[in-house]
Amino acid sequence: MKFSTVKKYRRRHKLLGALLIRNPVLVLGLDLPFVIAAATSLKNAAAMAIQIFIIHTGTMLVGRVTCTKLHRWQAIVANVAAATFMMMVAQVLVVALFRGISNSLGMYLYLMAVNAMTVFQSSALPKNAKIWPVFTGALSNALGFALVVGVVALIREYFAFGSLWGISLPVLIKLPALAIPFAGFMLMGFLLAFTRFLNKRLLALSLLETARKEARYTKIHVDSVETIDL
Amino acid sequence: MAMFRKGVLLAQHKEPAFSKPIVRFVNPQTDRMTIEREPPANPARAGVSDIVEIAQAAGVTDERDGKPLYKKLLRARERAVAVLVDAVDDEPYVSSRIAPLLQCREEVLGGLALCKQVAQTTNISFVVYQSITDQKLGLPRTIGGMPVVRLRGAYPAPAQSAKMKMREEKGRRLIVGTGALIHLYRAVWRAKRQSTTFITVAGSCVANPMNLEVSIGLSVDQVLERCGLSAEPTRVVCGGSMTGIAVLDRDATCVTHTTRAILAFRENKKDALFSCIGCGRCEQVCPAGLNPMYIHRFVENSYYANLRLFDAHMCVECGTCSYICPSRLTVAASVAKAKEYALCHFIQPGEETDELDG
Amino acid sequence: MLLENLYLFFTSAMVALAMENAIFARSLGLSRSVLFMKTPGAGILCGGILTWIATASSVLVAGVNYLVEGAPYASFIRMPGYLLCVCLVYAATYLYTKKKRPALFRVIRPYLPISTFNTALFGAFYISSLKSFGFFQTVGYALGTGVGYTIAIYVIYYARKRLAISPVPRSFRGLPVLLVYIGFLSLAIYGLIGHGLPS
Amino acid sequence: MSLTANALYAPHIRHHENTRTVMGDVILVLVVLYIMAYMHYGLRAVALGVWSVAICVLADVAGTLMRRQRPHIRDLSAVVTGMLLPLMMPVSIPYRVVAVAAVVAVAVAKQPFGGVGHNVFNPAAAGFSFAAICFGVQMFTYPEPQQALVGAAGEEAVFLPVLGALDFVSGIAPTFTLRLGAVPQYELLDMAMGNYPGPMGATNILVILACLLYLVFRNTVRWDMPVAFFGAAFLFAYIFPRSQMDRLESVGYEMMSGLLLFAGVFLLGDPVTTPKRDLSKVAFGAVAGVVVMLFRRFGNMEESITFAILLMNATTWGFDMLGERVYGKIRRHRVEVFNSQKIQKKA
Repeated sequence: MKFSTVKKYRRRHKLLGALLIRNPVLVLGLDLPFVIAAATSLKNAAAMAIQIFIIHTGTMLVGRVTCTKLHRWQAIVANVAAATFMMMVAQVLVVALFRGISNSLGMYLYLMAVNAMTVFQSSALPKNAKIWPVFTGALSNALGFALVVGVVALIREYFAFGSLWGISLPVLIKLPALAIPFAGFMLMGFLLAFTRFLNKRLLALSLLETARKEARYTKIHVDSVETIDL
Repeated sequence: MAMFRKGVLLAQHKEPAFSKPIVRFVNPQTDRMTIEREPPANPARAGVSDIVEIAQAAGVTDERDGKPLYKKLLRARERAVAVLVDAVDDEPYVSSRIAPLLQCREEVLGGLALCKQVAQTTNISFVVYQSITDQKLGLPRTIGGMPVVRLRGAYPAPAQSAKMKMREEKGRRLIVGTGALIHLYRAVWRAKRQSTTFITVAGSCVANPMNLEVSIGLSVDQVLERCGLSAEPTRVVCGGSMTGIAVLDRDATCVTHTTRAILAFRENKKDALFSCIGCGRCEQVCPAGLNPMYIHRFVENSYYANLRLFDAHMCVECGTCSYICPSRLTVAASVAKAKEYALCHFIQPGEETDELDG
Repeated sequence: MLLENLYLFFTSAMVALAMENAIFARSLGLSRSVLFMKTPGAGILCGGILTWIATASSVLVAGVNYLVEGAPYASFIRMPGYLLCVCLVYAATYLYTKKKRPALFRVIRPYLPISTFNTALFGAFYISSLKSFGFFQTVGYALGTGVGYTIAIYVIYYARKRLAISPVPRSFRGLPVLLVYIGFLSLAIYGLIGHGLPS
Repeated sequence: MSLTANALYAPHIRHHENTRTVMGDVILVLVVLYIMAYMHYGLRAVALGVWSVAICVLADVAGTLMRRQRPHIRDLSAVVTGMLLPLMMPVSIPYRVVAVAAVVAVAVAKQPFGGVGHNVFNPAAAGFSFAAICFGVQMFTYPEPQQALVGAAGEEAVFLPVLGALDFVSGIAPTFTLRLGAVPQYELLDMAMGNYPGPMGATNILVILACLLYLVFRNTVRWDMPVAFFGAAFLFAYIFPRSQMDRLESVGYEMMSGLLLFAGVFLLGDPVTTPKRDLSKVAFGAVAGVVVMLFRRFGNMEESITFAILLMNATTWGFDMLGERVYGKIRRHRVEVFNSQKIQKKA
């Protein structure tokens, strides 16, 4: 398959790319612990989403500064320090917003400061990185994380406790085990597989429409594109 | 008691072909061919050089390994300590060496006497496979005063132990098949050029299975017509039932010196093509102590990195793993592929020790 | 007294190693770079660095826990304190190896950040503070966490080798099926722990 | 491999046993266990079995189609999983629990790893473990089998209804008593005969032993793994008795209580998730026996043997590779022996 079409497709669906194709959790496999162990209810998910927005964007901006001034290993320390500061700021906000979140999230509330996505993306910035792409990239990464956490938390809270955002709903069968990390592992496995499947389908569809647009593709090509495999 | 045994005892469907008399099915022109060189005055005490030249002129070929017999005789004249008559028919349905040994005994003995003159040794023995359960005529203890060594055990234990015998004193023993002996005898006594070979025609859809002496060059179709087909076979095999080669074009495939059998089977394709259930029986039966299941998986996923551990070059290509596989997988083919890979990547030449030489 | 402390040390180390394994019980310190180690040696190196940093900094962390205990806004002060200890050990290791042991430095340099700023490390400190461990228990728990992390990486490496020879469906190849595999291991360990969610 | 390729390769004759006969042996003995369960608990046991088999087969076919392959129901592996699951549970189990266990067993433990023959973890053990964590109460309250036996003695039997509300006398299972450190109140002979509250199919000790013998003679289960497993468990129970009782008595209770015998025969007898070599089998069985008893001793669940088996399944690959190294040494040694052998010895 032609890579230019893939790039075209990704350029066209920028948001989709941020959420699915370059999703930090589903594709890059970053920040798995929080999704697997901590995302057991929608409130936790919301808290972690707010935290990641503040921590990640703030630290990325700090890292944009530190990567020019300091060595790599000093920059990491500085970024983690900044992330910790952001974490404390975010913690004030989150604890004010959600009652009893520090009990339900436990140590994951604090461990957000050293989540792999923030630490390594902020310290791996190139020296000549523009400020605006860094900011938007950080936002889209945080958005992707928030999406995954939200989906996982939705599934787990509904099927494990039969409630959504604390409001109990009628549920066919309760599976309390879903709130335990091992179920989180399996759930993430299936979610990753589903995402890959979805990416494949989306890319195939977009290739199909580009193929239909371009006149030099014959009918055979279109058919072959329909059954594309990545 | 299959649970305590290693290896597998095959059901030898040698009857009825084994005990039937051998039928000649020859092409008259080639059968009449003789050698120009006039026979020696007294064949009983013909000179060594005479015998070798006659064998060369008559084009006698050993059906075990397609080598011309005179070369073997020359090597034997220099450095041979023993003569071994190979009548090991361990594969099911095949009795094309043991039947001539038992039925045209004096011809075999005559040929053996000639070999004895060449090799100048008295250490002579016949090797047969004892675990033939369904034969009607029994195997004698001695033939012409010479001992008959019986190989027992599961398939292909005979091949194994025969290898044991043959490996020590590499090349210093003369191993000939019964067919070659018979043709040598005919060449020396009747000045006949070798134009025939002994084969077994059997299988689940052969009307009347029998041992034939057929002319070399006849097509597989003709031979099968001679014996009659009770049903249309799904696979026709040229060679042994375990190690033979499936024939695609029956007209184009001809009987050669080394053809041991022509088998025609009809199998139902229903119980085929499950995926491996990992029962591990192939490892219980492998005579070389290999691990065919994992080799098969590595080869199927083309993941050759770990094959070094599995010693695939030690495979003796007996096909037992495929035979026993309850999922009807082609394990042996994968192991053979792995063996090729191992031989050209892992093993220095000369390191492999499993080659059987005559 | 000493025997008692040793007993505490080893019990907490074993608990952290087996029953509350960082990766299998709490999924801490899990990331793609850890799951997809090139060689077992790299995995052991990564885990070894983590073990060293955890053990060394836990000595300081025990002091931090002791000071912070009962202070106002304890939860606020903890994380910076831990970060301080870990950064000290990190910088010390980095500079020492760079000056004195260049060969070792070249080997450990790529893995040093991954193993240092790792949720497994900080998680171990947090758990020791939540359970209000003493000095020996804290050090033992950190050591056990490091060793358990190393073992987990090793196990995951061989799980990948095992999964490489089975026809995993295309969508599941690589990370997804590996996560399901770890999920079953974690299920087995959970059966040993019984009911008790990781905090 | 396609059929034509299959028709080309040697050998050209095949053994008469195929996958269906191998699985058929297991299914046969499981049917026997279902008959025993029917005699103890009535028709509900059979209904549970049918239900679980149906769910398993459906999930298997669905998963195979999702993997874009032709489903082979004829290889019967899903049927075996489906028949194993209810036998490990009490007869009073709700149908939805069985359904959850079956779906987890096939859709999570079997299909993502590549389907039949490639699953790393035992599907039945995985499904049971998941259900045991989710529904601890329903999974571990066992009804008294006496109701059925009274019926056999002449008075009318009080079976559990196939559908509808369940009200039953829940007995105290020996596993529970042993975990409390007390001595079960059942006679060892009664337990051997199988009338004590427990899992549906796992209580008929003598029948399960007969099944084991049959499977061993049919060479479906290799004999050395169960021997090593039960030997290790026996020794462990003999050396460290859990409660104040005679050592041999403790051995009897440990071996007969709960799922130990059943799992040793059917879950460890599953060839896919256990090592292949005899040596590896022995080592694996011994380690598994010790691990199972350790889980019983220190685990907090009432029946933690399936978790131990899951943990052991993860080590199968390691055991196989170690066995391969050992056998590699044996192979090379044997080749040397071949090279240095004298014909006089053989002939």
